[in-house]
Amino acid sequence: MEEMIERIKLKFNAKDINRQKATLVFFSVEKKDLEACVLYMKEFEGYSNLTMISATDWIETGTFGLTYHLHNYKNRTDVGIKTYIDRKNPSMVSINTLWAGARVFERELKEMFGIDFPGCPRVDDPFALEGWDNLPPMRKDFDTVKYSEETYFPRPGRSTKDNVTQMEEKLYAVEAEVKKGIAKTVRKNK
Amino acid sequence: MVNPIYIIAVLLGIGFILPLTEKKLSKLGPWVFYAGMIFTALVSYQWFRFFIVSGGETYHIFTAGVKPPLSINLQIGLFESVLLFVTNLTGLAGAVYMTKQISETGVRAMVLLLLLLLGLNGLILTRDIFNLFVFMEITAISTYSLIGMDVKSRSLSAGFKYMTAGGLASAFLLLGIIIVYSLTGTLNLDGMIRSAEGIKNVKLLSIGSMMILFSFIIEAKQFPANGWALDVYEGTKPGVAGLISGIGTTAVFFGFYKIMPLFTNETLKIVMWAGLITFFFSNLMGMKQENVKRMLGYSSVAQTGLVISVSAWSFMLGNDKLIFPMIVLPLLFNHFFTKTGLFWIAGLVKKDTTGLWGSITENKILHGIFIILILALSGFPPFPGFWGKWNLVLAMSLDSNFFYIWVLLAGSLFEAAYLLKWAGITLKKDKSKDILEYNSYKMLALQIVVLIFFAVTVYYFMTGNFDHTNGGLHFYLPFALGTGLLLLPFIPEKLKGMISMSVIAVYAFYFLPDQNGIGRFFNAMFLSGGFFLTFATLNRKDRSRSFYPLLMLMLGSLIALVNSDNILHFFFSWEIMTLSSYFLIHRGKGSAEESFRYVMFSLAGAFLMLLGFAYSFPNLNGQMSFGIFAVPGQFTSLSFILISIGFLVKSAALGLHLWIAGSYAKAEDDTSAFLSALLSKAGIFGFVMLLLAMGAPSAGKFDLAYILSWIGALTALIGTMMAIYEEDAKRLLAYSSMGQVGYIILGLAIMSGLGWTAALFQMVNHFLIKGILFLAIAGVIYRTGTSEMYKMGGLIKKMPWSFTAVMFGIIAISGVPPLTGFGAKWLMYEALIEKGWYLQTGMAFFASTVAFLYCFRLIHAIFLGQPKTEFRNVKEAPAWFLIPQYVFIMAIFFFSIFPRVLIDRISAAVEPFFGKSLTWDGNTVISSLGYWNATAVMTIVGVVFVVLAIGLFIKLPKVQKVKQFNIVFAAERPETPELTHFAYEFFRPYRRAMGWMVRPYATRFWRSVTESAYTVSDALRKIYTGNGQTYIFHILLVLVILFYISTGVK
Amino acid sequence: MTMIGEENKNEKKNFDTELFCDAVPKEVPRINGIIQKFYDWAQANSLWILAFGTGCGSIEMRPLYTARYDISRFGMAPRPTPRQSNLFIISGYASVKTLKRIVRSYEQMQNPKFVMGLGSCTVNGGMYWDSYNTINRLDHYIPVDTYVAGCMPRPEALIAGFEDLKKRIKEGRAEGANEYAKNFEWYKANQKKVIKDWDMPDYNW
Amino acid sequence: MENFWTTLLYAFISMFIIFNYGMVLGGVVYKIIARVHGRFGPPVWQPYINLVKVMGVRTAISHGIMFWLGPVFRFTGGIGLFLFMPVLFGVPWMQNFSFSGDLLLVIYFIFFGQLGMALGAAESGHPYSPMGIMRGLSQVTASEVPFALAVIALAAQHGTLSITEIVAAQQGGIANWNIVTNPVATLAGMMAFLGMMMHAPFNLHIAPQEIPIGPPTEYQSNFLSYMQANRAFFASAKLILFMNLFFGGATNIPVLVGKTFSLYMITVFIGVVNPRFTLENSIRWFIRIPTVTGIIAVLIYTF
Repeated sequence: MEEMIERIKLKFNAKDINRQKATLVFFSVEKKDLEACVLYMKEFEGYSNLTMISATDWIETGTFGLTYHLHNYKNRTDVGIKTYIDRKNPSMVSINTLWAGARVFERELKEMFGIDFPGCPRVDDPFALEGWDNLPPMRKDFDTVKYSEETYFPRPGRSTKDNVTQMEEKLYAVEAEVKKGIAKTVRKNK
Repeated sequence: MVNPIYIIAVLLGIGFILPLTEKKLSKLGPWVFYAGMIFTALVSYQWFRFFIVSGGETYHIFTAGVKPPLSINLQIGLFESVLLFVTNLTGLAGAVYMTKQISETGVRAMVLLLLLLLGLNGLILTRDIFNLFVFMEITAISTYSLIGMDVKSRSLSAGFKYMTAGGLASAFLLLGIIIVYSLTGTLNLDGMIRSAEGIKNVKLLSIGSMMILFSFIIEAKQFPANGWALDVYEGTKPGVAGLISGIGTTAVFFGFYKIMPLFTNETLKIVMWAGLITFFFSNLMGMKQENVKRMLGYSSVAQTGLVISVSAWSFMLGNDKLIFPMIVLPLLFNHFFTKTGLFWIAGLVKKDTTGLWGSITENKILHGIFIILILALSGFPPFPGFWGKWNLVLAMSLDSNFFYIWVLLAGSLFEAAYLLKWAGITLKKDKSKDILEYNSYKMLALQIVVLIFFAVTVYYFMTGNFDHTNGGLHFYLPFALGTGLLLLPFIPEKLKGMISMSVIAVYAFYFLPDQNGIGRFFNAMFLSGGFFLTFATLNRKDRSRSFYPLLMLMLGSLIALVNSDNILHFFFSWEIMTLSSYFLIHRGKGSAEESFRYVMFSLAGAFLMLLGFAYSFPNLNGQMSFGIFAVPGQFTSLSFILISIGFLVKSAALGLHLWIAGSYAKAEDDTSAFLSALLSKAGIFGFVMLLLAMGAPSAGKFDLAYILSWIGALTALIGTMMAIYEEDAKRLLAYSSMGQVGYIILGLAIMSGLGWTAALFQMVNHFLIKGILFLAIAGVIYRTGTSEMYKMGGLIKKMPWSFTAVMFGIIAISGVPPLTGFGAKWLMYEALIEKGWYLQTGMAFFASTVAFLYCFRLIHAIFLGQPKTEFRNVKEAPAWFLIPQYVFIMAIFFFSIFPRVLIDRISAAVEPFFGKSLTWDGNTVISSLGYWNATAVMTIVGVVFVVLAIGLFIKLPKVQKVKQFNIVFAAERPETPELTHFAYEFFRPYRRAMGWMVRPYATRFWRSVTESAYTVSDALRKIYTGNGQTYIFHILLVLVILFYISTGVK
Repeated sequence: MTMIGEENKNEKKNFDTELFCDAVPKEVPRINGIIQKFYDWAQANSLWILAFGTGCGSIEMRPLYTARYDISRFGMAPRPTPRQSNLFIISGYASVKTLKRIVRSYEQMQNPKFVMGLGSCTVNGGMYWDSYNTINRLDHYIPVDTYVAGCMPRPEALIAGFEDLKKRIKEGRAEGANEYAKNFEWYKANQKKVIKDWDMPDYNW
Repeated sequence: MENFWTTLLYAFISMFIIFNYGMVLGGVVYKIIARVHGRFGPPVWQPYINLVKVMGVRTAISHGIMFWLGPVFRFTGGIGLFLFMPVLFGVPWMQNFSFSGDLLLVIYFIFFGQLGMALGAAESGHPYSPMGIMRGLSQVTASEVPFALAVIALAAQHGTLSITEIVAAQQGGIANWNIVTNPVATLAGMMAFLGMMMHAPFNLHIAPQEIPIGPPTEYQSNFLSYMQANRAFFASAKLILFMNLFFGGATNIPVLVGKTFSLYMITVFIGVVNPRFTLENSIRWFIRIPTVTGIIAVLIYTF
C-alpha cells in the first residue's frame, strides 16, 4: 500500500493523501490526470472494481468534488481518487470504456448534479427523475423544501415529531435545559 | 436420280478447281462453293425422298462398272440416305455459319470444308474397308487443317493432338485391314462379313478385328482415350467444333457401325460396355465443368459412347435392323442436332464460362432455341432423345440387362445436372451485359439446324411407339393447350389466363362426366383446383410470356397423368410435369438453387421410377399397359420399391424432402398454391395407381405397405416438426404440406377401404386448405412485400377477409371439429386402429397436435399481435386472391356439414377394390369402431356459439374499442410494435426440448452425396492434363486393357 | 433530427393516435335497486388486489397471504393484471416516477375499482414530505377510498382497512372510478403538474 | 334423437347440474389448497361470488372482433365438450348429444376452445398472451402423446371408440374397470391427465411471476365471466372423460361426484406439493416416462 502511494505520488502527482484505514486511502489528482490514474489503478495496481463515483457540491469554492471509489479484490483494499472540476461548467471525461458500470453512475451524476460526461451512452436519459425541468436537485442551491411545498400539495395541519425533539421534550427535559444553557453561554462568550 | 457418286465427284472437283482458279475467279469462288454444297444437299434430299416416301430398295453403286471385290462399291439405303441428307444439309448450314470466316480465309477454308464433307459422305456411303480408311484419312486431314486454320496456340496444339491420336488410329486401322484382308481375301465389307464366318484362324481374325476396333475406339473418342478430343472441342472455333461433334462423330460412328458385324459377340460386348462407361464417366466429369465448349465436348463424347454401345448391343442381339431406327437413330439425331446447335450458339456468345451466360436472354429466339436444345439433350420428352432412351430402357429390360439401365440412367442424371444448371443460369435475371455477338449468317445456320430438328422431333413424336388412338384427345388436349400458348407470345397475359380458365372449364364439362372411379376423383380435383387457382393468377401485373403456357403444361400433364393408360403415357406426363414445374419454380426470385435441387430430386425419382417400370416390363412380354404390375414377376418388390421412391420424392417423404421448403418458398407466391394444392397430389396418384395395380408386395420378411406406413407417419411427424420452427410463412406451409401428404401416404399404406377413404378425404381436404392458405399468404405477401412472419403482425385490422380465410384454413388443417379436417383425422384413426397399427396411430396423433403449433404461429405472427408502423396503410388482398379462397372455404363448409357427399363418392371409387367399410345411419357415419355425425356436430357447435355470442353481446356493457398500445405493459409504455410483437423464434423452448427430432440428417446425407459426386467428378477430370503425351499414354493404356480383356490373360 | 422536429410541429399531440385510444373516461351510473346491492356485495367479497408494490409498504402485504393473516378468507387474492383486479393498494411513498405508473395502472382497471393508501406517505408525504421527488397527497392524483396510516402499518391494520373498505363498498360509497371520471380534468391537471413528460393520451385504456 | 325437445331439455338439466358441480368443485379445491398451506381459505361458494363480481363490472374494453369472440369460442368449446360426452351410463337424461361422435370427436373438440381463445388472446397484442399460448400449446402437444396412446390401447382392448361402449365394458364392479384390466394404459392416461388439467407442476403457461396469468392478461369484465363459467364445464368434462375411460364411468350422480372429485384431487395434491416445471422440463418429462408407458400399453395389444 505504501509503495503504491509512493508510485502514485511520483506518477500522477497525487496530493492530499489521506490514509483513513490500513485498507483505505484517499488522494486527489488533477482533472487531466484522472483518466490515466484510474486506468493505471485498474491495470497495474489491481483495482479492478469500480465501486462507485460520488460527487460533492463545494459551493463555497465553486467546484464539484468527484470521488472514484475503486476496490482491489486481491488484497482487499480501497482507494478513493478525488478530483475537482469547475462548478460553472461541469464536465468530466467519461470512463465508461473502462467499466461499463460507470455509465449508471455518470448518468445519475448528470441528473442529480448536472455534471456532463461527454461520450457516455444514454447519459442524457432520465435516471430517477422523468421530465425534470428544474435545477439538478442535489445541488446545494436547490431548495428542496420550497420545491416540495410548491409542487406536491402539502397537506395542511401536518406536524412533525422527529425523534430528537420528542426525546428532549418528553424524556430528558433536564439534560435539554443544560444543553441549551451551555450553548447560550458559549454564544455569549463569543 | 443422281448417282451419289457424283456427290463425291462434285465435292472433289470443286475442291480441285477452287485453288487452281483462285486468282481468276476470285469473285466467283464462293458461289461455286455454295453451289456445290447445295448440289450435294439436293442430291441427298432426292435419295432421302426416294427411300422415305417411295420406300425404295437399297441401291448399290459399283465404281468402274465392275462388281466387288474388284471395284469399290458404295451403298445407299434408307439409313445411308437419311444420314447423308442430314449431313449434307448440316454441312451446308455449317458453311453458312462460317460465311464470315470463309470470306476472311478465302479458298483454303472452302476447300477444307469441301474435303471434310467429302470424307464424311464417303464414310457413310462406302462399303469398302480400305476406302473407308481413305475417307477417314481425308476427314482427319481436313479436320486438323480446319482446327489449325484459326492460328492460335490452343487450336494448333489441339490440332496436333488430334493428328497424333488420328495417326495412331489410322495405323491400327491399316494393320487391322491388312490382317483381315489376308484372311478373307477381300476388301469389300459385305464380302468380309460373309467370308469371316468360314475363317479357320479365328485368333488372327479376332486380332485383326481388334486392331480395327482400337482404331475406331480412338476415333470415336471413347473414355479414357479421349483427352485429345476434349482439347479439340475446347480449342476449336465453335463452328468447326459443331461440325466435328455433329456430322463428324455421326459419320465416324456410321463407319464403325458398318464394321461391327465383323466382330464376335465377345468383342461387341466390350464395345458395348466401353461405350456405356464412356457415357457414364464423361457425364460425371462434365458435372464439374464450367467451360461451355469443354462441357459440350464431354456431353458429345458421352452421347457418342452411348450410341456406339447401343449399336454393339444390337449386333449382339442380332436385332440391329429393328434397334437401329428405334433407338440408335433417335439418340443419334438428338445428339447430332443439339450438339451442333449448342456449339453454334456458343459461337454467338463471347463468354466461355457457363456462369456468364445470363444475358443470352437478350435475344429471345436464341434463348428459346438454347433452352429447347438443352432439354432435348437432357432427354426430356417429346424430343427424340426421350424416345431413344425410353425404347432403350425397355429393350434392355427385355434383355434382362438391368445393370446397364442403372448405369445409363445414372449417366443421364449427371448429364441433366450440368445441362439444367447451365440452362438455369440463363433463366435468371442477373445479367452481365453485352455478351452476344450477333451474326445473321450464324443465326440463319442455327435456325436451319433447329428446323430440321423440329421436323425430326415431330416425326418421332408421330411414329414413336406412342399409342395415339387409345389416349386420344383426353391425353393430348392439355399439352396442346400449353404448347399453343407458348407459341402465341403476342396474346396479352390476362387473356391467356382467361383462355386457360375457359379451356379448363370446357374440358371439365365435356370430359369429366365420361370418367369414372378414382381417376375422375383426381381429375375433378385438378380441374377445379386449376380453374380457381388460375383465377388468382389473373392478379399478375408483370408481363411474363411463359407463365401461363408453363402453368397449362403443368396442369395438362397432371390431367394427362390421370388419364394415362399405359406406362409410356404415365412417364411422358410425369416428365412434362417435372419439367414445367421446374420452370415455374425457377421463375421465382432467388430460386435458382432451390429449383435445381427440385428438378434433380424429381429427375432422380423419375429415373428410379423408370427403372421400376423396366423391372416389371418383361412381365407381359413387352406390353406397356399397367397390367404389367399385376402379373407377379421376378422383380415385383424391387420394382415396387423403385417406383415408390419416385412417388415419394414427389410427395417429399422424409429423407427425400430437401427440395420442398425451398422450392415452395422461392416459387412465385401464386404458383406455390399450385405446387402444394395440386402438384403434391401427383405422387399420391402414382401411389394409388401402383397400389391398385400391384397390391402391396412384401420384400422378404418385410411387408412393404407396413414400411410405407412408417414412412408416411414419420413424414407427417417430422414435416410438422420442421414447420413449427420456420420464420418464413411459405416455408412453414411447405413443411406443413409435407406433413399432410405424409398422412395421405399413411392412409394409402393401410390398404383397406377405410384407410383409402381416409387418405382420399384427407387429400381433398389438403387440396382445399392449402389452396386457401397459400393464396391468403400470397395476398399478404403481395401487399406487405415480405414473407417473414415476424415482420408482419396485427394485419387482422387491415385484411379481415384474409384473416378469416386463414382462420378457417387452420381450423380445418388442425383437425378441430366441426370443420372437415376432423373428418380426415377421424377416418384416419379409425382405419389405423382397425388395422392394428397402433404405434403409427400414436405418431399420427402426435403430428396432428404438433400441427397446432405452426397453425397458431402462422395466424398469430401475421394477423394478430401488434401491427407494424410500416404496414399501417396496407390494404386488403386483391379480390383475385380472395374469391378463390372463399370458394374453397364454401367447399370446406359444405363438406363439413355434409361430409356424406364426399365420403359417398370416395367410397364408391374405393369399394370395387376393398369392399364396403362404412355404413350410414342418417347423417351418422359408422365404422367398425365408432361413429360420427358431422351435421349434428356442426349444428350443436353453431347453435351454442351463436347463443353465447348473443349472450355476451347483450350482457356486455358498453365496450370501449382500444388500440394496439392500450395494453397492460407492466404499467410501461410499449416502445415499438416490433419489440412488443412476440413472434421471432416463437417456439424456441420447444426446440430446446424437441429439437433433436429435426436435426438435419437428411440434409447432411444428401450434401455428402452431392459433394462426393462432385469430388469424384473433379478428381477424374484431372486425368486430362492437357498434355499430348498423357493422352497417348491413355490411348495405349486402353489398348492394353482392351487387348487383355478380349484375348484373356494366359 | 430536423425531420422529427418538423413532424412534431405538424402534429400537435405528443403521441401516435394510431397506437393509442384517446377517449376520455365516462361516468357509469349505478343501477338502483337490489341488483346493484347484490353486485356491491359481490365486489366487497371478491376483492382482487393488483399485485403492484409501489413502495416499501408492499413488504407488509406479503404476510397478508400467509397462514397467519390469510386474507383469502375474505375472498381476496392477488391478481397480476390490472384488467382483472379491482383493488389497488398504494403501498407507501410514491415517487413521481412511480406515480406515473400508478396512474396508468389505475386507469387500466375496470370501473368499480378501489384504492387503498397504505402508510403515512400516501396521506401527507410522511417522512418524505420535503422530498423533491415524492408526492405528498395521493388523493390529489387518484381517488382514494381508504387510508391506513402508520409507518408501517401492521397487517392487522390493513385488515381493519379492508373491513372499512368493504363497508364503504356495500354502502355504495366507494365510487372512486366515477369520481375520477367526473373530476377527470382536475386529476389530470394535478398529475400533469408533477409528471412533466407525459407522452401518452390523457387516459390509458 | 327420437324427441328433440326432450333431448334438449335433458341437456339443459345436465348442463345446470354440471355447472354448479364445477363451480363448487373449484371452491372446494381452493379450500383444500388453503388447508394444505395451513390457511382457512375462501368459502366454497367463492367462485360464484367471483362470477357475480366480474358480471357486475361496469366497463369493458375490446381489442377487436377476434378478441371479442375469443371467450365465446372458449365457452363453446367447454359446453360443446360436455355436450358430446355421455355423463352417466344407462341414464337416458344424462347422455347429452353423445350421438354426435365418439371418443375421437371428444378428444379433438378439447382443442376447439383453446384454439379460439388463443386467437382472441393473441389479438390483444400483449406479448405475454402469445407467450402463454406458446407454452400451453407446446405442453399440450407433449401431454397428448401419452393420452393418445392410452386411448389407442383402450380402443384396441375394447375394439371400439364409442365412450358409451367403453363404459359398458367396465360395468360390474371394480374388477372390470380399465384401471384393473388395463393398468399400463391407465397409468399413461393419468400421467397425461396431469398435463391436461394444467395444474402445477404443469402450469407454466400462466406463471404469474413471469408472464402475469398468460393468455388472458387482457381479458376483463364479462369476457372473464365467460372464461370463469367455462372453467366449471371444461374441468368437469375432462374429469368425466377420464372417469369414463379408466374408472368405470358412473351410473348415478353420487358416484359421478365421488369419482370425479377423487380424480381431481390427484392433480390438486400433486400440484400443491410440487413446484412448477419449466417448459423444456415438462415436455421432456412427458415424452419420456408417460410416453414410454403409453408405448408399452400399445405394444401389449400389437403383439
